[in-house]
Amino acid sequence: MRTGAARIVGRRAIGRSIVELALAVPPAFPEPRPGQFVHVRVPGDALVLRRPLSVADWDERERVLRLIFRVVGEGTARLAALPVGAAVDAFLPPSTGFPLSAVRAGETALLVGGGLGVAPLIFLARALHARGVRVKARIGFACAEDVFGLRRLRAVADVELYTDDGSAGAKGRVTDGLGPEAAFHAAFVCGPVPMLRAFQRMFRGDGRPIYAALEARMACGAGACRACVVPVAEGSALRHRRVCRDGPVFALASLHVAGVPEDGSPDGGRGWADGGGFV
Amino acid sequence: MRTGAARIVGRRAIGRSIVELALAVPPAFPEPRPGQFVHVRVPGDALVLRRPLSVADWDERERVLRLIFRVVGEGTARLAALPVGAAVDAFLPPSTGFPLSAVRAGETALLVGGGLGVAPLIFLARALHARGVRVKARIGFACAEDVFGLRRLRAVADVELYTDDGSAGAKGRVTDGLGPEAAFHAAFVCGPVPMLRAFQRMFRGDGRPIYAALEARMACGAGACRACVVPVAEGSALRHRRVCRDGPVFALASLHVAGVPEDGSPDGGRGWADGGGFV
Amino acid sequence: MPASGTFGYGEEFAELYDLRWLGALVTKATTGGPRLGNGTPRVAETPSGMLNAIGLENPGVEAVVREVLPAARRHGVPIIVNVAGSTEEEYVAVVRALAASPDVAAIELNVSCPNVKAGGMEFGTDARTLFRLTEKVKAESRVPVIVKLSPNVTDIVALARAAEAGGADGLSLINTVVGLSIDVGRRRPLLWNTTGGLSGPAIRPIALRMVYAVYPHVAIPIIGVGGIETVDDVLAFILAGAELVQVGTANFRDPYVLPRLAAALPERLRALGVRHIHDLLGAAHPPAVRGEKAERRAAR
Amino acid sequence: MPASGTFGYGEEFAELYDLRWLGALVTKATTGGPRLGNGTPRVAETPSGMLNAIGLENPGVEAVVREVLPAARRHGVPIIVNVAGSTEEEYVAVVRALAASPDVAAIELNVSCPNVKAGGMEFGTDARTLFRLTEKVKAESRVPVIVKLSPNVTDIVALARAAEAGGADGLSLINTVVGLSIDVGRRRPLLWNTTGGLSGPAIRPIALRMVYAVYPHVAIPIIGVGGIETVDDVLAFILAGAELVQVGTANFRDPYVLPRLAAALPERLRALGVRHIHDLLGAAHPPAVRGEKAERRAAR
Ligand SMILES: Cc1cc2nc3c(=O)[nH]c(=O)nc-3n(C[C@H](O)[C@H](O)[C@H](O)COP(=O)(O)OP(=O)(O)OC[C@H]3O[C@@H](n4cnc5c(N)ncnc54)[C@H](O)[C@@H]3O)c2cc1C
Ligand SMILES: Cc1cc2nc3c(=O)[nH]c(=O)nc-3n(C[C@H](O)[C@H](O)[C@H](O)COP(=O)(O)OP(=O)(O)OC[C@H]3O[C@@H](n4cnc5c(N)ncnc54)[C@H](O)[C@@H]3O)c2cc1C
Ligand SMILES: Cc1cc2nc3c(=O)[nH]c(=O)nc-3n(C[C@H](O)[C@H](O)[C@H](O)COP(=O)(O)O)c2cc1C
Ligand SMILES: Cc1cc2nc3c(=O)[nH]c(=O)nc-3n(C[C@H](O)[C@H](O)[C@H](O)COP(=O)(O)O)c2cc1C
Ligand code: FES
Ligand code: FES
Repeated sequence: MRTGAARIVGRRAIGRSIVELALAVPPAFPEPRPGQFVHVRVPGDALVLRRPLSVADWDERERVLRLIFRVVGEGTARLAALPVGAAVDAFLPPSTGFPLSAVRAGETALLVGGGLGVAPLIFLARALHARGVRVKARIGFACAEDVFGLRRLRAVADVELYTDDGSAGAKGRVTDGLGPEAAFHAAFVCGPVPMLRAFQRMFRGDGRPIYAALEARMACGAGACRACVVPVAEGSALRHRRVCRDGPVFALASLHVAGVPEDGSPDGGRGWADGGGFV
Repeated sequence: MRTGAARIVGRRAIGRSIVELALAVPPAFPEPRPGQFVHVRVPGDALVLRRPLSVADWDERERVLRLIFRVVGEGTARLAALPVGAAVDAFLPPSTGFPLSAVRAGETALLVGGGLGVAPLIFLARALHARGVRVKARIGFACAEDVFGLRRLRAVADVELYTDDGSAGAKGRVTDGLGPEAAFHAAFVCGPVPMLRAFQRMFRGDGRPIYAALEARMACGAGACRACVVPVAEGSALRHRRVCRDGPVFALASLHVAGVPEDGSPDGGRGWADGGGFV
Repeated sequence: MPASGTFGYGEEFAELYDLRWLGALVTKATTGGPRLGNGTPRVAETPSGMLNAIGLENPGVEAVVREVLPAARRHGVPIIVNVAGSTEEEYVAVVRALAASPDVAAIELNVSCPNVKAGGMEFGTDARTLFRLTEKVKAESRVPVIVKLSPNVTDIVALARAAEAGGADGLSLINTVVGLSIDVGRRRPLLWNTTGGLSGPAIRPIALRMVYAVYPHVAIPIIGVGGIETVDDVLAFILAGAELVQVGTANFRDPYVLPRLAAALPERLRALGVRHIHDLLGAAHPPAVRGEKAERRAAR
Repeated sequence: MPASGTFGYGEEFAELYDLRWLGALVTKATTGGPRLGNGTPRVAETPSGMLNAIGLENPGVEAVVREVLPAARRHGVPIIVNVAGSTEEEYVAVVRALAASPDVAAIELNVSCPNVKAGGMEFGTDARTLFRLTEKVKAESRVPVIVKLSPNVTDIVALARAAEAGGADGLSLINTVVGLSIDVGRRRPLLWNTTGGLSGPAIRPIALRMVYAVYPHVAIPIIGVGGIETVDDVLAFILAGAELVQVGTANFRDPYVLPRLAAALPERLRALGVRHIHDLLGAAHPPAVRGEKAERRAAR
């Protein structure tokens, strides 16, 4: 069973409307990998779709999975309102996640995340660190209040913190001062569209493996309905790939960004595919 | 404000899937009268209609209103699942209720209720008793497990208890042995269709005031939509009267029952108007 | 403003709040003679919606003009009378009778009530019939005539155009969608009338689509109706091209929904950085469509 | 069985449970050439429902026959291929290509997809066009042809009859209802394609009504689809006259819904005192209608 009644064993409010939930999963629940997401059924009988949320951390001994999310609408509001002890139906689609093998022990991985995009990087950083990879993380938030994951990341990575208003860490963006000369063997990026686009421009032609985790509006979350596609270059052909199953992580260079408006995503956390104008 | 956030201050399970809720109502909430109902908003965003529930009792000092209801579907199930402390939006339409003036101090009132129809009779019995009326109550249930209100009724009335299977009180129906010779000045009846019909047959031509509380599927509960009508004889004319506003209590003799199938209401607690086939 | 049939003649809601909050009061349908309507049950709940089959119960136009409207006038809000009928003659007769009343601000022609056997629905599904009916009614009416269209059609634009060509001063979009609910235990349709009209949030996407589809093709104002519950629902209809909106089923879940919406609107507009709600009218359409629409309105 | 487009080619759900539970597997729409479909977002949530505008993304019939169907066959369940096209020629070509495949148990003709600009929808809204299309397709097909009708029409019975007259072996009722969702913050339609198809519990009363309306007028079996989530929903469709049902959107909320329904059905029938589910077929119709229906079926 890839889905089952997980139980909320922890609940914590972070800053302005960001919530962290710790879910104890049932025995049959498969082990998540960094970059994967759970497709969560939300309470509310009028809500027919699940909500995709990245696995922000995973404790294999306790079998506890952490989600960190912002309350943006009805579904996240209802999830955030659940008390400790409540059951949550979480489904773990067999998505690809971050390819850990892109970087070897002793090599350096650069992790770059903005806003809620930092969530999956926590799990990733711990997994890479456990494999002996040196982890450098650049994380950015709107302001000090929104910062999360700092302690957990610092335990396994060399962290640079940015905020838009300078209220914590350096004032600026995670891409500031970054360029092809940055030292890393592989990079993993997760954040809003403008950040991904900046990254793609910056490292165009750079041969090193760079991976980006995307968001997309989903229905099945399982690969069957093709709601969540992004155009991906395969050789000279452009193919639609499913974020839920072929992703959510893709090679940054393969992503087709032509159609995405330069003004990016006005509503913050929104992902690539939500930019509209593809195809 | 005829509606407001009442708060659950008590919650008790009675027998098989019957629940009693005590609701503390806000100061602006009007005082309910016996026979009136509250139109309750139920949690559940896909449920667009309120649920009508009789006021089973009213404590004017504490401003606490009691509801006793059976869990029959989604709405009552959700109401029954609410914890003490939860807010409930209850609306008190200006319905007519039981005409207390139909019987005077020293006179005898006969109250006859079956199943959940007993609920409003508790409030009625207390109100009549307080006015010096002698109250006789005949109440019937399916079995001992379903019995409720007995103690509260006995405090103010002379009670005869019946159950279908004889597991409490006498085996039989509340109408057993009842006839035109029964001694009362006014009668108040609440129960399923077959019971009301039996009553109407039994007292056809009897000059004494007999009132019946009806159920009907409602939308607005306020008199505006005409979802809840029953055909009522007014002189020689047949008019549609709104259960929510012109009722829920009607003179039994005025109710037009021609169209109601003799086999009655297969699903128990259902009321008059639900019998179908009117007009 | 409230949607027809969900608000009676205002009487009951006037006990709850001051109706002068409202843009207008839309009455339930008025027919020629008095009607008892359908048997019960007349309503059924469905997921995020409900079915109703009231069956046009009303005291008939004579009583409405003589008693109901004079009483409703004291709420101090313009009254739009919803008109229905089984035949063209009945519609015309009702409108003629209403022309005699000083209490009618406008007429809403209900050509879409799915709950009457003869006629009713048919007027709203055939463009030619609708054109003729609108023309006849216009000729009798002293006040603006709004045509309320049925969503149960293949081509809503054709019907909207027919109503406009017939002289309609506005369009209400939409009436209920025909639906059915089955009582599984009793093995029969739940409603006495078998089918009923689906309303509530469930049909909001359908209503929005129809407003959006009609907007580019007519010059007359559109009144959006169908599943509105929140301020953002109101704004969605305005963005799709509705100048006004009606709220029906939501009055049942929350009898105070109309004043609540009115109170919440200004703040929501501020939060969105909108100076005037008119800036949002039809703004979800591509610029080319908005340009054409402006021309169409100017030409009128 | 699953509804077309919500279950891919079964691949993904076969990882979750044994598909032999299912009555059949209905594929997503197959067209002549490969299609990339629409831009994103392709789905939006609505009250008790959702909109989708996938846009018939599929690898084209050639790849389907060569690669997809042989792979899908190993799930051990009959495969019904949903077929779509922009022109009559495309439909016919797809069906002809499928006739060459040993893996096709039946064809479901999707004449109702509202998300493609050219054609698609039109085939499902005009009775004459549908009759012709069905006839042509039947002539090419080696397997039964089920016609899946669009609910976006004034008269569903006329279209059902046209399909039957054209030789259809069954009818699927219904496809999605055209709807629109507006992104209020961005002041534009939420879906890339502007409109999308409404599915889920919100449309269940509409689907039930159409099954109920068509049942008396055709002899061929009806497959009910639209908003089914629970065993009682299944029974409601059977009572309305559907011999089989499909489940679409509910697979998204609960990927295990199909085996769960199959498992829960016998117990529910017992609780209702029903010996065989066939006893419920069309049982919500009046006896006279059921009698006529029996004659109609016998005459076929
Ligand atoms: C692979 C993946 C991982 C994600 N991980 C996280 C995370 O770790 N933390 C976090 O805060 N958010 C994350 N998101 C975004 C999160 O899914 C949305 O914020 C959430 O679905 C919004 O639901 P809602 O009901 O509150 O909002 P509403 O706007 O009411 O939702 C309406 C519908 O739109 C969909 N939707 C709205 N915004 C998004 C979005 N940005 N991406 C996808 N679907 C959306 C919802 O799922 C729902 O179907 C992730 C998205 C994806 C695709
Ligand atoms: C004036 C009045 C007073 C009532 N008092 C009581 C009471 O004190 N205790 C009690 O147990 N029940 C009472 N009922 C019945 C109670 O309203 C229904 O049992 C309840 O609405 C069922 O809701 P549901 O969501 O659980 O059932 P569902 O069947 O899921 O409800 C679906 C819809 O049908 C309506 N409905 C279903 N059954 C009835 C019914 N019998 N009468 C009216 N509407 C119905 C619901 O309100 C809802 O709109 C009363 C009904 C009326 C009209
Ligand atoms: C109980 C009820 C009665 C209605 N009666 C009428 C009517 O008499 N005339 C009319 O034009 N529309 C009538 N309608 C339709 C509504 O005016 C409105 O068009 C429809 O319900 C959609 O809006 P909503 O989703 O906000 O309810 C009625 C709707 C309901 C729910
Ligand atoms: C994401 C999605 C894709 C669909 N694709 C198709 C399709 O390719 N062909 C088709 O005939 N119907 C398609 N449909 C319609 C469904 O098969 C079904 O008719 C409709 O969704 C109503 O059923 P439901 O409410 O159970 O989902 C699709 C529906 C959804 C939600
Ligand atoms: S969400 Fe269905 S394929 Fe990705
Ligand atoms: S429920 Fe609306 S008039 Fe009674």
